Amino acid sequence: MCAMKGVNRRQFIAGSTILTGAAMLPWSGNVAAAVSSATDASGSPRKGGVLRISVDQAAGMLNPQQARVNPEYLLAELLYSGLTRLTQDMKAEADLAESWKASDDLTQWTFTLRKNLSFHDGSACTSADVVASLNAILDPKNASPGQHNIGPIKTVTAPDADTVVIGTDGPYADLPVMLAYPDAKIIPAAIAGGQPERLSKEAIGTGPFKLVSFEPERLIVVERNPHYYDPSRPHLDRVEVVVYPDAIAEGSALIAGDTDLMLSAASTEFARLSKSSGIVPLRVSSGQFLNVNMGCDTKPFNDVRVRQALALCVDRKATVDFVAEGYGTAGNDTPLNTAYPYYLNEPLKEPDYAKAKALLKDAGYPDGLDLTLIASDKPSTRTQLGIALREMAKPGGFRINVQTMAHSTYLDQVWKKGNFYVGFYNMQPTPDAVFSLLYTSTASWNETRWNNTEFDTAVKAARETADPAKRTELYGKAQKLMHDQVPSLIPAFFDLLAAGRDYVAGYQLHPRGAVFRLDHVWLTAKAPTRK
Amino acid sequence: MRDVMKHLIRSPQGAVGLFILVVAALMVCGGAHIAPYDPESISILARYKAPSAEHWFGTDQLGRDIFSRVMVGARATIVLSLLATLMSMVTGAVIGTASAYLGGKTDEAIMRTMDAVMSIPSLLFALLIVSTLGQSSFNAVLAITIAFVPGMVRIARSVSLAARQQDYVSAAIARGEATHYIILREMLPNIVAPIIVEATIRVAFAIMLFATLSFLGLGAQPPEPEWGLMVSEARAYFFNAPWMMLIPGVAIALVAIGFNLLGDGLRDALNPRSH
Amino acid sequence: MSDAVLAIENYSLDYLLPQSEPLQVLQDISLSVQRGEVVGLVGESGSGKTTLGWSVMRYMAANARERSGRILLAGEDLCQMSAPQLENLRGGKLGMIFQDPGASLNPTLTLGEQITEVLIRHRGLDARQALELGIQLLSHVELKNPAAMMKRYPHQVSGGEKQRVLIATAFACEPQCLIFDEPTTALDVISSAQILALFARLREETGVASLYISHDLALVSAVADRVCVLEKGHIVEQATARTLFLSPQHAYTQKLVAAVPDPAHRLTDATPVSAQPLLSLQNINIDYGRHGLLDRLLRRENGKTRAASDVSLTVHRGEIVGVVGESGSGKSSLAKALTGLVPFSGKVDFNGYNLSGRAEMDKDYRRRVQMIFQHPDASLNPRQRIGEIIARPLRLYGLPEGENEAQAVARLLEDVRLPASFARRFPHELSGGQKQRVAIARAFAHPPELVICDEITAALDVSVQATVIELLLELRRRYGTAYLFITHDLNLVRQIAHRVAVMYRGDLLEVLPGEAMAQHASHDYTKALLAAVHTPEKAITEHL
Amino acid sequence: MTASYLFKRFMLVIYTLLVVSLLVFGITQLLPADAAVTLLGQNATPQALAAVRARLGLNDPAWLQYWHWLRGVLHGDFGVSMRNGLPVAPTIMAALGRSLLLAVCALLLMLVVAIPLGIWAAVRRGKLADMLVSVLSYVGISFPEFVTATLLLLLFADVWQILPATGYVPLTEDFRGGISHLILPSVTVAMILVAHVSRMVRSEMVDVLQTDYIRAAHLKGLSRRRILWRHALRNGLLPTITIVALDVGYLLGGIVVVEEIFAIPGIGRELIVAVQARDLPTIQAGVLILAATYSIVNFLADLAYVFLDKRISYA
Repeated sequence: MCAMKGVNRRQFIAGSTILTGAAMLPWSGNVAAAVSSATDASGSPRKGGVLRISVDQAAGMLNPQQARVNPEYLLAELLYSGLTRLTQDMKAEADLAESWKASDDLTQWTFTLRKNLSFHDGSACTSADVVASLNAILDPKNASPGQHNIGPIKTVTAPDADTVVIGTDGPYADLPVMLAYPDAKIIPAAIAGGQPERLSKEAIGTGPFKLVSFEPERLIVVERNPHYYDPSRPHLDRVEVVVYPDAIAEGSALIAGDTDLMLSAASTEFARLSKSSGIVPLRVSSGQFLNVNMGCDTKPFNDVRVRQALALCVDRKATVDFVAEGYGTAGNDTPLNTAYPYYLNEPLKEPDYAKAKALLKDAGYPDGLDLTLIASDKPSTRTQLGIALREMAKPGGFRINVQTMAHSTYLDQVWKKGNFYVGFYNMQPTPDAVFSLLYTSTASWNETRWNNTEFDTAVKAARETADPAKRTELYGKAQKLMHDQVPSLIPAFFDLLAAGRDYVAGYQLHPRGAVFRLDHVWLTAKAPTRK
Repeated sequence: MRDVMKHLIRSPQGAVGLFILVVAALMVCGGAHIAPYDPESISILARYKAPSAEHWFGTDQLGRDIFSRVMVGARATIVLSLLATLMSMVTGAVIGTASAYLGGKTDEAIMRTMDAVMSIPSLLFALLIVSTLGQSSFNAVLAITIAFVPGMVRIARSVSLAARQQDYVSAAIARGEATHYIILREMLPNIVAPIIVEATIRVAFAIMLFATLSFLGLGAQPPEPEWGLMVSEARAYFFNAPWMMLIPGVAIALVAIGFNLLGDGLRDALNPRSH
Repeated sequence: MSDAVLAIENYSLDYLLPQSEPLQVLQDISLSVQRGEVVGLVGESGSGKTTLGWSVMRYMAANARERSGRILLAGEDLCQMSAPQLENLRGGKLGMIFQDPGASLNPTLTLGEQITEVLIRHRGLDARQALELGIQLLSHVELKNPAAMMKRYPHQVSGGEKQRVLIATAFACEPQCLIFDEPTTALDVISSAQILALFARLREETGVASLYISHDLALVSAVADRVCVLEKGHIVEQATARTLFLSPQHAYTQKLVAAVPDPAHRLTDATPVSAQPLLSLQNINIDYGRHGLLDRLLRRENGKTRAASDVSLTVHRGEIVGVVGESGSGKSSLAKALTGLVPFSGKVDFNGYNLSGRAEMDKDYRRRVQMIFQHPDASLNPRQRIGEIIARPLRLYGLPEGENEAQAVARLLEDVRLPASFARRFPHELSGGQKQRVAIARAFAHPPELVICDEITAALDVSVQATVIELLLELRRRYGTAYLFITHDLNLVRQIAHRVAVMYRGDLLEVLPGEAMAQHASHDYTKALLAAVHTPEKAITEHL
Repeated sequence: MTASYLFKRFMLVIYTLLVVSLLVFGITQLLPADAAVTLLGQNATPQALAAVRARLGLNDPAWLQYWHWLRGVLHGDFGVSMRNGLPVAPTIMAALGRSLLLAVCALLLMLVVAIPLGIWAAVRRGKLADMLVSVLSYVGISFPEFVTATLLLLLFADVWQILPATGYVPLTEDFRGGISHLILPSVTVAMILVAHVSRMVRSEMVDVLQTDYIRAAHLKGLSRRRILWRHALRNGLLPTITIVALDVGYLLGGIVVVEEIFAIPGIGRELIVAVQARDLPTIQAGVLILAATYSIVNFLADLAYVFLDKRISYA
């Protein structure tokens, strides 16, 4: 039902509320991406009940347009709605927008809103609110994380109460998908224009749930919004979001039945959770990856041979074991893997120390190379990768000193500035999103400063076409370039892991990592009653 | 000195403490030679091995030999804690003795400020300092030093005050001795013994505080085989490979016990009453 | 002996020591106390006299082992009694009173509770009856306002009052036998005389048999009917007080009797004639405490306490001037002021120096004015060797001509009659008397003109005290040194001082000639003081 | 004890808080990176940083920031969190409440265990019981909280599954649940304190049992029980008040780790998160409130000491 298949530019692109794609996802073992193994879960959804879901860090930002981390994305999704949202297979589906269409040149998009939308405070939600909300995200003063992530939007207008017209800077086929960005939530125009700080204490959205209480470090409670635009959802009466900053604690709480569902599980906890009775482990292949960024404009990384030599030192399968306990896929130094469309399946790079040494010698380092690799302490897998790389690169002639630092210090002093550091990125909704976020010369986070014109051209061309064949070719070229030139070492992708009790039904683990859809979740009769 | 040793060995605490610390000292000096494996070399095939003849203390998540890491890590853990205690002891003794000697309003001001600083829990204080300086072993040492100084000042001051009120100091003053002679030759030798006892016990706390800072990610940094850091890293794998955490954890506790015992033993041995 | 209340027969006791031979503390002790009798037990420190007291009470150290003998209370052997039987006796029929009344009372309980608990325990009274009886008992020991006293805590009453409470407690259950362990040593002279008078009266009234332990032969002689002299665990002589003083039989007793300071037996020659005073003090005031900022803010009264007010005194060359007074009279403060240890105001004229503050005391003054402290334990640095301690003033003031440092140290040690080998020892390896000799050697390293002696014999046994005094007098003869001799021991000061200054609560009451103090005393306090002191003469002539 | 002593002691508390606030402010000024950086994370652009810094008042000179802060505090306003825009005071007070609950539980546990152990060891000095308590206290004092906590978690929550692993349940919501969630963290925090305090109680009691007045009590024929409970205990336990009050400082520090491990949203966690996020108002308020707690506890301990020990009177 997804409109982007078999596409022509003029085609009307419509969203769908039907869930699709779960079956198309890559599976691993007998672990499910969705909680559905329980026998009575196959029945029709039951109404009511309280779901207690645990998250691994505080949801400090209640303002959806300021959300930065998964628990905050979860809150934003529970309490607010966007124009579109992301399906399990990374397509756009309707949220507040009922339907949308693009102009022929893909530069102007018209979104039609559902009728009779209302905010939690009872006031109507109209196109004016949408315009104000999108402008608020784009306003640099507000410093919303969504500012550079919702597509190249130039203008937002509201010809009438139900219609929003968005003009982009150049043709942009992925706009509906980009508008599903978790921060792109609609808030009342009055608040967006004047007093956004109000939203750090209260929530006035159009989402499936309403805020009951908010203690960011401990517990956030939401209850069903009876005026949600889809009268059949949500199924749950209430959701309690409990914060567990310690992975072991979070796992133990689920095992003990204190919680019903984990938003995410640490790879180190996954085996234990899988063994526990009454718990369904959840796993989905994702494009989330760890990399080592190299400053391609400075010595020694301005020499492609150095980068290639380093890439030849890495045992990628072993790296997946080291950093992800095996719950992941090996990377070929491109940011795409099987979880993305247009993935170019090249044979996996194997370590070759002789060749690595030779390359280093050619590059002018016959005695090897001393490097300092910086790894932030969050998440701890960054350091694991650093240590693994340090040891793996030793035989290749690299003497790497791993330096860890506080995440905030890293953000302040190293990120986007350093020449050799470990990065960590969530899956993006489209190949274009990840390429133009990280690797094109105009990328907003152009960390590697690789600035390859051939690559830029291919990505830009793919963005401006909706033809899959053409896209496959262009994205393949882009991946091949990264594969060969190694602007950044991408050795491993993570599977997303989670777990839930067997009485939780209707939950699907989303590969993007920022989509949760608790409005589809329901509890079977086996579920304990919570007050 | 020989006298003190004799007394020390005769008391059960002193003997056991000394024994533990001699073993620890051997590890500090020769740990790298004892270690059968490279403490940092990783192995994809030897991950999560339980203790066995091949790997006495098992291996960790990267397949590193834990026995080798514990041996080599003794140096980082113990020497740095000793260093922190030593620095705080010297600083504290200088400030405390000076405060006691100067007396009056200066003493009052110094001591009330030290009291104020002591009202910040030392772990929290150390945490703030390391956050400021950046996380590394050396900065953790510095932070522990700073956090320990007020306590040392307090102790040094109280023993100096006690020493100052002794008649032999009065005798020296009445004799017309110079100030530096009184402080260095009359007071200091008598202040040193109780301060050393206190410092020995503090080393145990320094080891634990250092380990705790490492545990919170603020002390030693991977891949260093520092014990606290090893515990911290191993915590995530606790249910699958409990030895990873238990072994360095017990090592920390044992050395801390050693210093506690030695401190108590020294207290008895250095007490003139027990002679 | 059958009518003896307390009889000790052939009693021997050892202390077991780790890794060495048992220490024989008491050997073959035999003595008995009749009803109404007071038996004195005299000995120097380490003689075992207190141990014997504890043995009678059956309260012994864990490492004590009895080798032989019996202790009979009214014919029953205490050594064979079970713990509950003993508990019934203790505090009832058998009681003990200690040296320091401050330490023997629990600081956190009221005096009343500490009396009544004994009445409840041994006389089976209920709380109300015990309270009534307690009040009665307190009034019986001549305490004013006994009902109020019952509600007070120990720190709220004086030392003499505390000892009265303890005596009342000991007498509360009509005891057969009481053991007094130096009950007046911690008290000043006048209150100790009052306590002794009270004790004499109660003994008369109750007919209790008493064992009175003390180091003070003159005092024991005044109190006791019979005196036992204890030396190193042996009783060397038993006799009446009078016999003991007039014709001591045993050599040790003779030595002891000779050592007791007797004002009638002067040790110094007549007053040295020197018109020019060596030291003269004019209107010296000494204040402690300070006037803090907060006090000023709150406009409070000056927080200072005055330790000495308007003291004027002269010391002539070669003269011994005694300063007497009870603790807190300001006599030690005076010593500290003269050595620059505490600030003072007023004028000090020392041999041409005019000093009006301690900052003006230069090295030369300090060389010429030396001080010896009460506790040699405290005044010798425990971490320095004797040689170093004595050499220090030599380095400071310069070596005598023709001697190197080691020679000078050896000579000084010899001067104080210590072997030269002591130079290599640490203070804790020496006995109390030896340590005080080292302190004297230090003071005389560069012969001073004035030595201030602050209670230098108070911590020493009587025989040791005598030799130390002898040493001081000899040094004076040799160097013509003047002494400012501060002490609470009136007998001693009357033996050696040319003149005696009497201080009371910071005031200098009067200065009297040492030889005929009693005749010239004009102040009431001085008279009371003189009357309260026990002298050997009194021990012979009168009996309490 | 006079009003002036009280006043002086109170002024000391004020001075302490002033020094602490200056010290913490000074340290926070030196922290690398600021709230704007952590707030924006990877979305930081120079414009965005400038905008956020202006909004948070981070562009003012340090002394002005301190003055604004101090003026606010004097008016009872602790400012607004830089992390989430919520007022600091209610958040901190709520967190403090949870921490204090834990602290009080640990303290009670400690008193209930440590004091009898210490007395027992002192009474049976040199015997087996004494040795046992001594060994226990050496072990207890030498295990860092994070090791103890994980061991307890493994045994009680995982192997035996008799206690909830972690988390916090308000007593008002579910009393039994709340208590059961408090057991493991309290035991962890109390462990070191028990070891320390039982040693102190033992040595104080040993000293007291050797005093003249205890000897005198024995020689008055009083029963052992009366001597122990009526005569020895009060004097032996008095110094414990001061020790426990000083240990509160350690307790508050230990709570930081324990809250981190047991996922208790107390003030320790709040502070760790605040430090990581460079949330200056929260750091300031949190540290200040801990210092105040410590100072006030010690103040009260002094008062209690004066009240219980009849010997001391402050003129």
